[in-house]
Amino acid sequence: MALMKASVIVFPGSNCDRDAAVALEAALGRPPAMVWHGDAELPASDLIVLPGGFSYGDYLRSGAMAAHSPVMREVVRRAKAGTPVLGICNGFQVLTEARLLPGVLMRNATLKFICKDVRLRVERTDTSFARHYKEGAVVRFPIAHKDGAYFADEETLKRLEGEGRIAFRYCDAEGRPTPEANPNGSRNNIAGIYNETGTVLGLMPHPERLADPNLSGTDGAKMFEGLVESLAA
Amino acid sequence: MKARITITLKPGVLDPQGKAIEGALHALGFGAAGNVRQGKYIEVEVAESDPDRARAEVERMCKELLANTIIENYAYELEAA
Amino acid sequence: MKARITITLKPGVLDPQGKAIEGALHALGFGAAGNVRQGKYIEVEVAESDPDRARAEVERMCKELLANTIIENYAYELEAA
Amino acid sequence: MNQTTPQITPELVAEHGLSPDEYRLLVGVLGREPSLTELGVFSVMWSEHCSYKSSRVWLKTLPTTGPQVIQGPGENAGVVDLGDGLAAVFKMESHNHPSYIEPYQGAATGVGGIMRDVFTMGARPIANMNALRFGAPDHAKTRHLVAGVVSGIGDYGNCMGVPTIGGETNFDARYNDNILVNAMCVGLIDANRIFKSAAKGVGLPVVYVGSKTGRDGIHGATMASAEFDEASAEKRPTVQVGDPFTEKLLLEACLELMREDAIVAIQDMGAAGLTSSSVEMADKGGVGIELNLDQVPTREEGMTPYEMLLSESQERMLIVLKPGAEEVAERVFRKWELDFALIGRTTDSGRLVVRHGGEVHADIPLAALAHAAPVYQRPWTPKPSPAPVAPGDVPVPNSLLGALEEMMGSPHLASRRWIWEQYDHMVMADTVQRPGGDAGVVRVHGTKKGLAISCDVTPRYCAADAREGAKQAVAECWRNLTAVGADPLAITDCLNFGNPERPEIMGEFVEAVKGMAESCRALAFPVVSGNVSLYNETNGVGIPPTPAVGGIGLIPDIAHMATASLKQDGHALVLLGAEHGHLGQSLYQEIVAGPAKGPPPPVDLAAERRAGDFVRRLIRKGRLSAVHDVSDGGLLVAVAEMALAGGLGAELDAAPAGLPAHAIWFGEDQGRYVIAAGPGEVSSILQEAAKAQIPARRLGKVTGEALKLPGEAPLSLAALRLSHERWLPQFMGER
Ligand SMILES: Nc1ncnc2c1ncn2[C@@H]1O[C@H](COP(=O)(O)OP(=O)(O)O)[C@@H](O)[C@H]1O
Ligand SMILES: [Mg+2]
Repeated sequence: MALMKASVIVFPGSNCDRDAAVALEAALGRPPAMVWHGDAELPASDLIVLPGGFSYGDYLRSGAMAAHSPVMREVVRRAKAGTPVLGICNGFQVLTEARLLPGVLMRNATLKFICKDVRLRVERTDTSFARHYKEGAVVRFPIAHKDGAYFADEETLKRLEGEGRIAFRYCDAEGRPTPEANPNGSRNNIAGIYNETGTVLGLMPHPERLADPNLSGTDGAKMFEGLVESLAA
Repeated sequence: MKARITITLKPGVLDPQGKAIEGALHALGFGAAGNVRQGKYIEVEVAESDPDRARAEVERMCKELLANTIIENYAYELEAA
Repeated sequence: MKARITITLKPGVLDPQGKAIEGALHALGFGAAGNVRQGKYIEVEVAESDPDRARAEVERMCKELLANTIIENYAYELEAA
Repeated sequence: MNQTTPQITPELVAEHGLSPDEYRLLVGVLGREPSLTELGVFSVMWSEHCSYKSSRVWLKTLPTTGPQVIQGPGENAGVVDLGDGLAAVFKMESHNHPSYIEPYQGAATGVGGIMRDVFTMGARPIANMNALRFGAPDHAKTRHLVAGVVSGIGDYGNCMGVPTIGGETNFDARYNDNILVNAMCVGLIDANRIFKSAAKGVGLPVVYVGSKTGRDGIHGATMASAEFDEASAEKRPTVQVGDPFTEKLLLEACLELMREDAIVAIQDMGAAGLTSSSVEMADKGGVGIELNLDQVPTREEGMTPYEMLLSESQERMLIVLKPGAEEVAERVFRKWELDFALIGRTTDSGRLVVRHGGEVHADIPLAALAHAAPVYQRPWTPKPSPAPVAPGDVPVPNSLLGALEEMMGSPHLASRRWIWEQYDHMVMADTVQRPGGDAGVVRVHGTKKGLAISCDVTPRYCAADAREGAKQAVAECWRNLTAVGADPLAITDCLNFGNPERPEIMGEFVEAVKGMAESCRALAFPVVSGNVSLYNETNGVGIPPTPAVGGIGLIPDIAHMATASLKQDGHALVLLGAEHGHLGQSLYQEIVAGPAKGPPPPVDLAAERRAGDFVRRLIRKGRLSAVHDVSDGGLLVAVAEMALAGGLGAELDAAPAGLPAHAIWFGEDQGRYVIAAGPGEVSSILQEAAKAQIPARRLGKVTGEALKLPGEAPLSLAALRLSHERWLPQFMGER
């Protein structure tokens, strides 16, 4: 049984690329390939990770310029061919700007950058990303963003809800998606969503930042362990 | 030629920045201020003297990068640089 | 009346956003694009039908809040709302 | 010499911040009248900011050595050994005037500048801190300044991907027109790969990398040394704009090139930009330097040599390369889409020669710029310490817990969460102690070691007695590092004062340096880097002396790190350290029985060290469930902070007889810690403390969800938390 091959795409201004690599290595036992956005080609990968950070400074719109970088054409091609893609924070913003995921991430309702732990309700567990979580479980991930308010028009939201494509929702201790538990003004308390096939996940919270017992939490590790298990070819 | 591009949020899209500015204006005593909306303004020079070709070029820039047409509209004026 | 306000960086003030946008436009094949500058666009309605008084009002809004006159210039147009 | 130079008039000289005597000195060392460009070069090199002409004689008296010190003051930042071939690089710097004029950009570029100082040496920045002093909350400008400064610091550090893990914030009317923004950065480096700024070797290529040069901040360096007045508004166009995205690229590009064998010397272009970087590198290397400004990448048309030399455009570096390394260097910087230009060479002339448009615009002996700079023995007058206040002279509160709630909700002690939640304090996934505790702690990546960092000074104390106040600042920093279980290693400082040409202000400076030196010696806690910011004064009104101290300490194994939060119901609370009930300059006085009067609490450095070493031993043995030092607000505030952090209450015993209760609970006696330990541990800890000559007593026990004092209605944590968390968000206009 061959171990999964993971690639982390590094854009100018990415800054959680190392954090993602560390979390992947902890689960995988070997480091992922770090792929510079300008590199000629993307290695064969069972998983592609778009890390957090401030690609191109988040200038113009968060993720907009990275979404148009050459490597993204290949990422889009692979994603459409079924390769799992995980976009964390800025990676989520890139995925929406690249139209791999619907909607956009707008300025937080508070207008401020916000860095803190939040509670998330796991909405779905039948994907490579979430298989190690219990459905409806409440987990703790950190958020750290200024543009994390998920927005999509009514019918898109209806479709996402109808097709069960919400991955995580901001919630309170009892798992209720209350307004108070919504840190950034996201529609329907949405923290993360899947594409139609459940193979592309974008989320604002940072699983890689709570994937180590020394960092006051390990809820994030389950995502990487689940991926490693399901993507071992 | 030089393009002056304004990018605005589509009607109905929430604009927290605009709301905040409106609140601040009221706090400063500008009670009369209302319906504040914030957008972007971008100036670009295109090495293209023919208005039609310049327009086509700017149109594509807006569609492909400058505006996110899911939530934003764009408009522009052209003038000789 | 309705004011369409554009706020731009003073000439000579570094514009990191404009610089990055220009780079991205070139990468997208818009080699002809140059001197990109990004600013803000703000729409405000003032409950004031007299153009002069409206202008005075908007002028003060720009000075006191909307523009950071240390590094930014502002300009506006007025129209009947 | 080019002929376009205008006549150098006394007015022009004065505009450049040079006194007539200094100008005479200049003409003497140059042997002729300077060109305008040369006048500009001298004005920035001889400014207070670059030459330390008022402070140098006193800075020399600070202890700067120790077995742990790899690099003391004199380089871009200090370096201390962390063992296993690793070292920490750190420094603190002020960006006060720029932050007052344009808070967002001023604070942002301050953060950018201090990070460049650290990665210039080859270190990857791993943590930032910031020490902020704002005016009174009710002052018209304060809210605007807080909002701008905090978002400026956040946006820059967050974009760089470096966690901001702590700092300190004061509000005081004496900063109304002169806020202080002091930024600290700590980096991690391979102890054998430290890059310095001495350009040793003749004929070496000098390259310019990073952003293009614009007219930003011209005269920023001289401005940073000029007393404020209403006319400062005119200086506004000199404010620089930061580009954290470009700085992130510059960081990665520099670290990538540093892995090659290409660099002789490297130096960031900070204040006085190209001038000071080229002069310092050449002077330290004992060589001359020739610059061809035609090659400098510029952002604007028609820039003059004067402007190019004095520009303070951000995100730029000057590098002296090994012969033939141009190609590899250019490849790296092009990959990161940064400007790269060969702009000169080192020479054997010992002179700075600047060419532009085929003409020589400056030709100056480097020694004159670097060493002939004036040094002043400014007259100073000591200030008598205020008369003591007896505990009995300070009014008692109606209720102790009522006073506590009032204090915890005041601007002085209210939670700073609104600030640090705007800073990414977790990026790099090594933050093992987040803001809110005594010190921020980041893991040394890939090891089990922790690096603890704390920023401290209590301006209230320094205003009353600069010497004791400065002594206390160093001691509190040492205490905060100790409280998390770290061995304090060394400090950096940011000495913020008023106009040194006034003997009473110079007196504050001198006393503060003496106080710091005394603490640093007694605690083996040397100064390895720092920064002086003078002329923090508007229309003759100066700030309180503010010697900000930034210290770092090493935790050998983060498995033995202490935190302030109460964790275990039933554990006992113990106070370590002597109680004198000192209420002079206490927050109790300031907030409840105001205004603050009398002298600050004295620091007994021998006792400080005994108590600290004792606490550290207990932490290392894993015998404590919580540790917090006693500082602002005194004992009851310390217990309250521990309770809020852990969400567990406490039942406190009655204060011992002998001193008034409010002096016991709110006195700010130094050198004290509150610790929590299992009930079984208490008696042995008390015995060991007695053996070590450390006063200690049982305070009470951890339990429930309220704070309880005999004879008083309990104060629920919920209510206390509300008052503690409410003020700052409300002040900033949120509900
Ligand atoms: N400007 C700031 N940025 C980040 N954190 C801050 C800032 N000001 C205060 N804090 C945090 O708030 C907490 C309380 O600060 P302070 O009372 O100065 O701590 P101490 O008394 O232990 O020195 C600390 O954890 C500190 O790091
Ligand atoms: Mg403390």
